[in-house]
Amino acid sequence: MDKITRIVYPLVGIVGLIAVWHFYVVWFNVPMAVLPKPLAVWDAIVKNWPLLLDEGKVTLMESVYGFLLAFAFGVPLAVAISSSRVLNLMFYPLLIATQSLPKVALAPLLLIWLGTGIESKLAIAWLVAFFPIVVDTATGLRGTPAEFLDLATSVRANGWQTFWKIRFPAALPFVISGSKVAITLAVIGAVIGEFIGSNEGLGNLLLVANSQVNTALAFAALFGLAVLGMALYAAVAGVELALKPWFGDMRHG
Amino acid sequence: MDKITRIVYPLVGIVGLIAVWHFYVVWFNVPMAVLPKPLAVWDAIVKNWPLLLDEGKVTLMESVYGFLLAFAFGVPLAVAISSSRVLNLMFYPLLIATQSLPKVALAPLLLIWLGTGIESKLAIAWLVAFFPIVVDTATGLRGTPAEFLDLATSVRANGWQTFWKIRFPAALPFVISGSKVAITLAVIGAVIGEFIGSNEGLGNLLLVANSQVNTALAFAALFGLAVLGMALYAAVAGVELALKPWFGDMRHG
Amino acid sequence: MVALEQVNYRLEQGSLVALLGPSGCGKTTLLRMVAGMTKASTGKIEIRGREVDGPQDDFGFVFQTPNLLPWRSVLNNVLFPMEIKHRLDRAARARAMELLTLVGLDGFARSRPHELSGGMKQRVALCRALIHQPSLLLMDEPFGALDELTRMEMHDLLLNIRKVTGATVMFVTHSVSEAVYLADDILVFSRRPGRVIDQIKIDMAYPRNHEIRFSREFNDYERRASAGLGVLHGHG
Amino acid sequence: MVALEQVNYRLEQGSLVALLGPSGCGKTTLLRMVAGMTKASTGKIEIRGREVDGPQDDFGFVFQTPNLLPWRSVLNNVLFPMEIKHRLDRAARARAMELLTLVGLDGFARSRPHELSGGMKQRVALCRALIHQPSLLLMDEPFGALDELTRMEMHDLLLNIRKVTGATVMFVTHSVSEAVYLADDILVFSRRPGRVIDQIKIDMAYPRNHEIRFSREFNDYERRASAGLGVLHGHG
Amino acid sequence: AAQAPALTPVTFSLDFRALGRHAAWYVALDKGYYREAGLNVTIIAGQGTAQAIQALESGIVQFAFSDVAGLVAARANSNATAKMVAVIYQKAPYAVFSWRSGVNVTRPEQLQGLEIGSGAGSFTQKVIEAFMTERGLSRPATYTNVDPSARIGMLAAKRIPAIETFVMSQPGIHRAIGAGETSTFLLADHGLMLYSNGILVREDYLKANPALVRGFIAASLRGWRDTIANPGEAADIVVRLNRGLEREVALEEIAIVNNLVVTPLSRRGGIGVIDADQMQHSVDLILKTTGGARVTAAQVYDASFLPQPPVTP
Ligand SMILES: Nc1ncnc2c1ncn2[C@@H]1O[C@H](COP(=O)(O)OP(=O)(O)OP(=O)(O)O)[C@@H](O)[C@H]1O
Ligand SMILES: Nc1ncnc2c1ncn2[C@@H]1O[C@H](COP(=O)(O)OP(=O)(O)OP(=O)(O)O)[C@@H](O)[C@H]1O
Ligand SMILES: [Mg+2]
Ligand SMILES: [Mg+2]
Repeated sequence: MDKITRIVYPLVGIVGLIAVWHFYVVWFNVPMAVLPKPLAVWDAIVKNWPLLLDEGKVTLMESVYGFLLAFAFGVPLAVAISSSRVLNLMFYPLLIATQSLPKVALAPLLLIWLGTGIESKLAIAWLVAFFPIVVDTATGLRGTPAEFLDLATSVRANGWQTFWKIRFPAALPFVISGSKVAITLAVIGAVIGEFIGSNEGLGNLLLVANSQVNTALAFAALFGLAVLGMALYAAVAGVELALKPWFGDMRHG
Repeated sequence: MDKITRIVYPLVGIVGLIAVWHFYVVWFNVPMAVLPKPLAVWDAIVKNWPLLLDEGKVTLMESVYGFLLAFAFGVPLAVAISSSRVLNLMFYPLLIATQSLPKVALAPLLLIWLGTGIESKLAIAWLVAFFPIVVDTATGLRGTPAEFLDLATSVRANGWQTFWKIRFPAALPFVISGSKVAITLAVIGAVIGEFIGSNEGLGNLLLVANSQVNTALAFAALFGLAVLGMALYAAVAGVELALKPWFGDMRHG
Repeated sequence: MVALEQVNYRLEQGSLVALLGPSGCGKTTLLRMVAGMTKASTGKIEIRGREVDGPQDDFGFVFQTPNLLPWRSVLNNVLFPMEIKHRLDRAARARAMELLTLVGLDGFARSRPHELSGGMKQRVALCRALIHQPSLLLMDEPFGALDELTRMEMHDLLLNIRKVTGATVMFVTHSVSEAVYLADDILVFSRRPGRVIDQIKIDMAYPRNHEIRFSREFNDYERRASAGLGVLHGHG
Repeated sequence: MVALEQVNYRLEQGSLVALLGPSGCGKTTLLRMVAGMTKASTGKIEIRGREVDGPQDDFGFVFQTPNLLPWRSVLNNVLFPMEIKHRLDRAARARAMELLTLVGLDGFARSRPHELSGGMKQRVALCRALIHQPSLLLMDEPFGALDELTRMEMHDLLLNIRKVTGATVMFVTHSVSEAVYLADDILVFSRRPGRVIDQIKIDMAYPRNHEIRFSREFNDYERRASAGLGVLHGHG
Repeated sequence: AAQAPALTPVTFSLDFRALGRHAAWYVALDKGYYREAGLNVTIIAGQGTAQAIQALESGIVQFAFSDVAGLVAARANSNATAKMVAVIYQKAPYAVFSWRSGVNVTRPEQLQGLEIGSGAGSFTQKVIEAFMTERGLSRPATYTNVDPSARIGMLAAKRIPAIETFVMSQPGIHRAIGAGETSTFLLADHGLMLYSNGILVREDYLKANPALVRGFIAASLRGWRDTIANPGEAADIVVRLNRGLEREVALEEIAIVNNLVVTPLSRRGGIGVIDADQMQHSVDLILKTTGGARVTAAQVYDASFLPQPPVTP
């Protein structure tokens, strides 16, 4: 019963949106070059199914690897920042500064440094995704409940032990909550990377379709990206759900 | 003393970064078209100071208004989502889907709908910034401490009163924490808007400089954006700090 | 009249009854049902008679935690129920200040909750429960989180307030000595599903002071209540 | 020998001393200083003699809250100190199970903390403090958050454990009856800055049971401790 | 201005953001040619030729500066109804840049097997292929997608041997790697015959406002004539109206586009002239490279709105 509503209501939402879209195009006579009808997009999806799947796989890989990179760099950086006030003061403002820079503007630089291979795409996905991981992980690491630290002191745990056995596991729910944001950003990063320099992926398909004013195909690519983003988000949310019993009575979920 | 370290360390961080950049350019003989020397950027900043200031003002306005829009729409949406399970199930997946779409790809559509005036820039800034506000506000609204709700029941507060006098103020720290993320995103949104169709703003300046391979000026524009982003972030963080006594012993914030 | 399973109890106007029972036996649930805050899921609760007329509105509730709203000043926390009931007038303010004076917090009206200690917060919560002059005061382990000394001070404060306002009080606790010290009547509950297994009338004159805690009489009441709870039978 | 301001106290091997005092008088601080967890910021704390030899390592600490790590099973929580001390061997596991059996939780070794009630959690914390067979057990209001009935059960459990393990115990509380029921010796502290204002030797034989709470003797001890705390003088 | 007759507001979308190459439009605006034609023109920046057509189709602009290739694609793929009413770039601006000390592309044969930095789905790639096929060069070039913003940097950093971009980017490339170091291979100078950018109007608008369209075209062409005659003045105007532009760069760009606009044909037939044969040839070439649905040359242009007598440079 509950499972059904969990599927039915989102579908109702999507169907409603599509209906609004359809009638908007019909009633306002919107030209196809601007906004195709949902049906035209659907046709494009059906017709280009294998293409979407192939390109989607490429973008998926870039997103996942970019996210993993962001994770692999973001967590240690968060550790450094949260364990040293000096490092925090030195790098936090820089971190915030990088966040307000449009990644599209930095992407050419990365392309020139890293070439047109997968590296530059990963770098951009990484750059986009790692901020929320760093911020949330650092928040979690700094927010270790004082009682747990007291426990560590009482058993004479050294800094290393305190970190690995207390601070880090206690911060895990925060790491995951940052990852939820990071994973959708990683998709965007991968697409930006494809925009700037790539011959494959959904972002590239989007550009190609756009340059030929093939709006139906462009929307099909956008649809693919939306599905990809939701799937990856759902995956991380699933990890979170699976870990919940692990962190039973901790405040942050 | 503490105030001094709070200024000195970030400066050390920035100076360090600049030094790395300088020696990278010098030692690897990086062409100016790829990465100018810090000094060249500094010259560009000094020379184009009034221009940067003027364009910065434009981008500032777009960012702030876009943020305010995101706030004005995001908070009610969060209220709707958090107070109705049905709405939540219907729209949350769509929300996540919009998040994994590259805004750069949607921007032309918005431009066509809203024209090339400030509206389209605000719409993009809004689109980019409102997600964290919605998510955090909804989290806050759903997380009203049960004790407060008990209090509301015990004094027979109706739904409206419970919302305005309990749920909403209790969620404020979350709203602000979402706003901190949203404000830097609003800057990015404004820049994307300028990329797509504008004759002013730092984003436009960046592109103009790029297309003339005036990399020093392009970096000066990037510098302006970074400063803008940090200033806006600091402003929201300041609001957060100012409100802290208000929420003295609340867990979050 | 409160009916819970087989036991009837007549709550006298102006009396203080303590509900004493082990954790999880349903004391909170009972109190919330009296207040109309929770519907009985199993069993029935009936309230009638003039003593507790219209409980839905005419009661004040004090929770185990102070539940003060951190973004409101002490005064505004006290006035919160009046605001909800659209009765936020000059008289209400005057009464709030009177109550704060009564609990010794008139100097803290403009303070924020986080500046107060636990005991002070619970005193504010008490004022808030009394602001609309309810004829029934429902208290759910209000002093459970306080240390024993602060708790004793609060006991005397409660007895004093009750004398001044004439309120009827239902007081949930799992402390035997607290129940004996405060109450006219103690209802002792069994483990789940909470049945009233003993009803003890405490015949000690008010005002009481803490010396009586060491009196034979007090001791006998404590022993009877403890026996009812089954504390003493575990280790004969 | 623990010296706090003017008072010296000789802690006998195997004895249980209760530190009784009002909130904020420095009991926790004193306990943490004994454990070497906090450095004395004002005043000095000296520890010497064979009774409390090398307190930096040879003690177990039980906090006011259970402080169990939610991501570890009950057994792994108990074993946590051994893991830190790199002594996680078969003997340690066996001892952990022994201790869990002693507190009646052998069936919960694989459970997670959030599946336990407050009293059960505190029992796990007790096992954790005892796992490395410390000669000194430091307890900081360990049962403050429990309801009175659970608390009484824990009292008997603690006395039993102490009999079995022979541990020396320093027990911080602000409950007079708890102090009297448990201790060989009570140190009564004044309000800040905590001076020891009374030292009460409790001459009641172990094992004690809750009947004695209603004895004349118990009552007299309670009265003396309360007087020391100043509870009784407020309301002559 | 007191008692000026009411001006009709129209919006004109450029193909990219305003640069030196767009000076002529600003000259027409600044010198009041549009106003004289009864128009209050707003010039807005574009984000590529395809997007300019989208803006036109959606009606947020009435005139767009875009290319024949984009127009044919839009008609084939999205039922667009735009028509070209004046061809400004008589020669296609497609060019291949390389290091003189590197592959140094100066002859068509050198394109064979060359790695060229290009845009995703770029039409230029197809043009280069068609161009090579016409010359019997069988081995195609390879293309790597590099965003325009990164292309010059990639060449400067020698991460790619050659790039294709509009010839108007030459000043930037000269600045990045030095004029003496660069070789520019403009396909049009080696026999490529392809119409490129011009003024686009939607069919229905064309029908409804013929006089207005005529006025707009004439005013625009006057702007172009002035720009060709006096590049220095045009550079001053475009730099004044668009902040961040550098005058020297603008001046160089103007010189380059003038070379695309002024051909023997336009000297005779006037700026913007549309030659039926050349248009037919262009559309054929485009359809050959893109495939797509049947679009005829007659559908994509209408030369009847050009001023008489022609505006000759
Ligand atoms: N009469 C009842 N009707 C419905 N539910 C009950 C009843 N009695 C107890 N319960 C259930 O038993 C559980 C414990 O009840 P409650 O919280 O009222 O106990 P309590 O005596 O207040 O315990 P504590 O002293 O720990 O606060 C609740 O989940 C409640 O739903
Ligand atoms: N001897 C002391 N040396 C240093 N600081 C002390 C001392 N005694 C008390 N303090 C300070 O007084 C405050 C209260 O101390 P502490 O927490 O030990 O009190 P407590 O008796 O444990 O109170 P509670 O019963 O509320 O837990 C602390 O902030 C502590 O720093
Ligand atoms: Mg209860
Ligand atoms: Mg303490």
